[in-house]
Amino acid sequence: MPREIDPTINEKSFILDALNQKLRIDGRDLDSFRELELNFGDDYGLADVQLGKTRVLARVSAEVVKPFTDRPFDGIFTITTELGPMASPAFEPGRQTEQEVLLSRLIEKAIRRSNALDTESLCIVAGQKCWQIRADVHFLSHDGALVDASCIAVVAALQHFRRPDVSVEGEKVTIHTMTERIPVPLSILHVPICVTFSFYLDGEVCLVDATLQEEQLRQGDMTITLNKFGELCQIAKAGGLAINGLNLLRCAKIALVKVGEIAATVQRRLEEDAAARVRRDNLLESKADNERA
Amino acid sequence: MAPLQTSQQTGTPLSPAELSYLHTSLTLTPPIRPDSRTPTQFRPLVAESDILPSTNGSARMIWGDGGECVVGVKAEVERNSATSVGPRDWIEINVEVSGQRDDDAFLGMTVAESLLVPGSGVLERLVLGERFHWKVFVDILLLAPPLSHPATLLTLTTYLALRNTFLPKLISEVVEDPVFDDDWDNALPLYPVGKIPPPITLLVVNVGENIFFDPTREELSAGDVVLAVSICGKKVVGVRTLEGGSGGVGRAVVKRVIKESCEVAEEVFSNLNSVGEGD
Amino acid sequence: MECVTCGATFRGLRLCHSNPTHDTSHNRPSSHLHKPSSLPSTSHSFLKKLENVPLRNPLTRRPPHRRPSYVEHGNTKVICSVNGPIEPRAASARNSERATVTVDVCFAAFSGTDRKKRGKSDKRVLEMQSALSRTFATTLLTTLHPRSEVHISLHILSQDGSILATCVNAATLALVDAGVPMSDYVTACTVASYTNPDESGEPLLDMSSAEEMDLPGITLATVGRSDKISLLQLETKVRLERLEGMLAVGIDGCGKIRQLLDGVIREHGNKMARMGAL
Amino acid sequence: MTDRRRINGPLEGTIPPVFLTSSTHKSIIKRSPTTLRKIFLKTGLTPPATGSAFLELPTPSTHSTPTLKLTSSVYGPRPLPSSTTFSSNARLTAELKFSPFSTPGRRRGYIRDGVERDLSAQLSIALGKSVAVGKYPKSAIDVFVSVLDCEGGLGDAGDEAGGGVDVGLMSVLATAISCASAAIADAGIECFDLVAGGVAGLVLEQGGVVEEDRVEKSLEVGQDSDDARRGMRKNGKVTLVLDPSPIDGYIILAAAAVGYMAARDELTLVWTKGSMGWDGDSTDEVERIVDGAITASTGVRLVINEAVKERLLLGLKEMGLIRGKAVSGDGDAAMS
Amino acid sequence: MSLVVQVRFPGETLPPLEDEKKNTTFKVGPGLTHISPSTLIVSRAGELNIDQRKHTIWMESNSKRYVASQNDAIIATVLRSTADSYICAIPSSNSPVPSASQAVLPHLAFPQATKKTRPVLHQGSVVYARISLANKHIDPELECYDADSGKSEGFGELKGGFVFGVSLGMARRLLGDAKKTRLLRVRERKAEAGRKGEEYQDVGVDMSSGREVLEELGESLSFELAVGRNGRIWVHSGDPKTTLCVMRCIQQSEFLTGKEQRQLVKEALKALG
Repeated sequence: MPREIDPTINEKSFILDALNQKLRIDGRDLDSFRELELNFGDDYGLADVQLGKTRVLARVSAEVVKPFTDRPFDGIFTITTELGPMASPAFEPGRQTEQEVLLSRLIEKAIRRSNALDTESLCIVAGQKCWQIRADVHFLSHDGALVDASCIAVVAALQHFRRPDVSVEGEKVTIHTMTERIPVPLSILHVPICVTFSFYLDGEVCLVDATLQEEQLRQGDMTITLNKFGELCQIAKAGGLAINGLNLLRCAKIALVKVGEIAATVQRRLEEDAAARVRRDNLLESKADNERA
Repeated sequence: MAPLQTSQQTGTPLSPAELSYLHTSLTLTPPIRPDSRTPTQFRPLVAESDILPSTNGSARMIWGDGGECVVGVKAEVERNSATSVGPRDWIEINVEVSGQRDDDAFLGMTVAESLLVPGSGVLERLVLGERFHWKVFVDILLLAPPLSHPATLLTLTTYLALRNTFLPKLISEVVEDPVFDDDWDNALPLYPVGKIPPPITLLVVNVGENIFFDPTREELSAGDVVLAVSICGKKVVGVRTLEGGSGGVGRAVVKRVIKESCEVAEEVFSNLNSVGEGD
Repeated sequence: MECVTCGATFRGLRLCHSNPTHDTSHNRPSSHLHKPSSLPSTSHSFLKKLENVPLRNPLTRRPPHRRPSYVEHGNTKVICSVNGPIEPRAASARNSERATVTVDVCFAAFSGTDRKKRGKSDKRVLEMQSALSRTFATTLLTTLHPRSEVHISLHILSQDGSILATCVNAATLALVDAGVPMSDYVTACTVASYTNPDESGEPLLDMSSAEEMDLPGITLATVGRSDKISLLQLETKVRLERLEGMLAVGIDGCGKIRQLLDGVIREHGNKMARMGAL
Repeated sequence: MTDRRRINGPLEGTIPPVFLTSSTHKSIIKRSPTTLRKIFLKTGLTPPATGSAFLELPTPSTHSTPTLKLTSSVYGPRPLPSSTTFSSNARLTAELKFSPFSTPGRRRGYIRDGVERDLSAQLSIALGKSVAVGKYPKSAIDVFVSVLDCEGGLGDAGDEAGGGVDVGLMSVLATAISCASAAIADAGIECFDLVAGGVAGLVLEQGGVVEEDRVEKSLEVGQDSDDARRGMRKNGKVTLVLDPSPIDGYIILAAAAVGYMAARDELTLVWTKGSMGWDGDSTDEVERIVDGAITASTGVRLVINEAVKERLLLGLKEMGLIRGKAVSGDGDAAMS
Repeated sequence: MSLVVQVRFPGETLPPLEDEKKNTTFKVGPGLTHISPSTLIVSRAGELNIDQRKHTIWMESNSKRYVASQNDAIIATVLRSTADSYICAIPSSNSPVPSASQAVLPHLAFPQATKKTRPVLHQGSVVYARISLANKHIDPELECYDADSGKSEGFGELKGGFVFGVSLGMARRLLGDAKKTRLLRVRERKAEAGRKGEEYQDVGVDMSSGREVLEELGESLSFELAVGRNGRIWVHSGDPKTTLCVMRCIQQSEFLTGKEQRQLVKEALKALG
């Protein structure tokens, strides 16, 4: 069975020594993220997030289903995650580990329970038909900060996604194909972003966006989810090192800054992608014209 | 097997010398039990009822040896369905032993069999008009499995919980959808006084010529046969053989066990019924 | 058992070591928040009558291990028993440097308004278990018992909000009683952020389930006198500015609970000492 | 959680044809209350097992007769796995399983449910007390019983809604005990005595003989059967029926299954259902019904003896220890 | 001038070897399968190397997974101690989560070790060791002394410092293995140039040893360094900043030519101040 090897004594003491001098192995500042690379697929709703060596892919898809009987006016939104051996040899396929459960719970709380997606807008015919939006998160490479990366991937994919347009006439529901009518974006109420803090040296040092090696050595961690309006969506500090209340508040303030930066990057990439799409469509059109001529 | 685990997982088995000593002292006339009880004496226990506000009836019992059992009874309104296999499904019993994956089938079956014995009249009280009925869930939680077999503890707690189970009074007509009286003071008991009470199960072990009630784990392993006798009012409603003991038993002994059980049960019933009338 | 902090109050709180013997008092001042009236229990007249009737011989002493603790926060009732340090039951729980803390949380099927069986693999239960075990793993002096396991078993008999907080308090009580070495008490409470129509919000201590449904709130646990926060959970949307106020009230509340726990433990300890059990 | 190692059939879509047989037209075997059904028992049918047996009840007369069919195989004594602690006695485990096709209508899954676990536990109790476990230290004896057909229903699902106690499970357990006993004897494991299972029930009697027609009539009335029965309880007397079968159509007030060691006159298992005390004292009635079950098991014991003996003689003959045709027929035993 | 690198893929059959003399026997190295009488099939993708003088032929490729082979010096991590030996992990790849194979390091496999004087290693200690036994049926065995002299010769526990991973090819280059292939390649180029009647010119790549980074770093910084063939490198210096600088330079230099490597180091040193 492949197992994660614990860091060696040398690595442990070196990393902690370096942290004591405010140095990180990869040369970053204590409170800076690795370079965020965000790419979109050709199809709508595919976001590929790279945070250093961590790589997460999120795919959003939609289908028409019957709503839950207890919530006839709401659409359905699900997020699925699976930590497979693709991300790290330490993960086994099929078995749900505690890490995976916590991860999926966190993403669920950060995005779904904070109502980032307006589920009421997904309703087509009350109690009869609604959209089910499904976000599948695939972990391609694991080098720490899985929660942060997957949260970015999901919110980016949700914003990128376009669902087919629907028209309702009485009882008759028509779903228009993508070519027939311009597909419509989802109604996103706010964009939650997760920032995970790792605590070292009895709370003296707190890191943002820890790598896997740093995660293995941390004494405690806390994930704060915020949107750029300064609304807390979720805080999860499940045990670990006890932290002074003031330090916690400081972390929250750092998180707010980071969330602003990340949200801006996501927004910029979305705009760039949209512009590229327009260019491509124009190109295709002109080609088609040529052929006709 | 499941019942074996609950009774024997704690502690190591007795050595042959201990076993032989125990067997000898238990076969004496009069017998000597390791804790100097008389053959029909129970170990001390603390009981309380109606401890949980969100249940229709509940009880908690604590044995001297650390065993603790909580029973909660909840009733829900259910529509009579064609596919349902009949009123036997109207009472569902679940035994959950703390720290064990599966629920205990053997204990559950013992309770279910004696509870659903034909002619007890409980099922008739669950009918709500023509289309609905109560579905009663009896959830038995063994918080800390006692050092001995939990059957006695479990059924005594269940008895107490069921005796204190109340169902809201139906105020609608037979053909209508059920509507209930909001006042809990008007709620009807599931087991009214004067009707056949819920059953209890007594664990009896036989060693040679002697019969012991409420045996400890040690006594169980020294005995010949362990019987669980379920008694409802004055009637025997079920006998089962349990794991433990080392050999067969003559039919005369079975008869004696049952006879004495009936006598002891009467005393237990009166003691249990005094719970709740104390203050 | 009442403590007032910025107008925030605990519900009737009952902590005991083994057998509940006295009645619960509801000291909550009448507030604008109502308890759910749909609960059939609220009008149950004999709701709080508790009887201890020894059947035959009342003189009983439990074996020193496995003495459960019982904690009530209003209608939330939790029983906790601690087993350990013991030989690890699973090979994965064996660590050559420290004891591992394992937690089992079990929601009784009858604990909620509707009967519901929660499986062992329920994500919420797993999350609670992991949060509790990580909270206590750092507070217990686990290095004193290498290659062993401390098993905490929690049973939720009745749910009415603040479940995780009640579990933390029950586990602390049971751990102290079991004699597992720990650096300090871990105590927990919940705080809700309430906004008046005139925008003057004030945090409310100790949420019931109806309040949990409608108000954003945090669960937090602090470690002893240091007032450092070891567990913090927020699951509903709230303005960042409100966090500070909630934390302040919560830390204060945890301190109050610590005093209450301390009182119960001291009383129990004195009783034990009088009985000659120490 | 489904068993992923097996290739299960489609969840829905294939419904086995349900023929109108026992459920609507109960073929009632007219036999007197004290007559046992014919038993077919043959040992040594599973070559890889140390001992095995097959039991069929009753011996089928026509093609569609609902029967109770069981196979049992015994493995051991074999060494305990190294992970287990020392045991001075052999550890006997018994496992009873219903085949997916054993019950009519819906197919059973492979998941062990409460009924199977309960019956398995009782089976191991009944057998454990007869085997000389002290002779085989550090070893394990595993008994597997699989039920191939159970007389068109277990009867535990309450198909007699207002009726009495169901005996389906009891007769499954009793026959499983007998069958496993024969397999243990076939395996050559040392025993104190062979356990035979027997079932007896108390039914309402009218005029000395149990009239099948009347019982059927009350069943047809359906809803009123409960009242009818209660009414009858006042006038009718209760009679003891040996070896009742769920398809016989009795309304059984109480029933008992026993595991009985005939040579030692000792019981290894007592299981009763239904409340006793219709006819006077509760204790007397328990005794009466248990005695009835013992009588039934004594009859079964004869069959076990015969089956084991024939197999034994066959073996001896093969080894050349005895000559001539000591074995008659094809080596199976039947009893009437 | 074109760089002709002979890249071959698994399954390809090699053309018959051009041989100067008849009847010479070639030694077949890793990555090739020999089917008698004289067919060679590639079993690992990579660059084909033929040494006509030593009569050897092998495939050169870079990978992340280390397979133990005798006499390799490696850096291993102690997992636990048993009655007479330490169980070690030989980590190999430089992916975020290193995979590892297990090896046995006997307690007495240290210079002048007796039962009483053996060094005590704890879980997570790092050792520089030589593989004394590599066999596909059992776990490899390690030794912490030189086979010839019996002295430590640098083997033993590595205290302090930092351990990081590089690719196996990089580790081999740092250990100077590249020299062999480099010489081969230069010889080939010269021969080819001679055939075409041109003058041979070094384009800078051929003569790169692949370890200029170390040479350059060693000139201005003082640090200790151990390279394991399993792709782990241990660096130690008095100052974490220096250690980190060395680490980053090595990690970044993998795909750089000699000149670029020197440039990289110079810039890093400037940043370090």
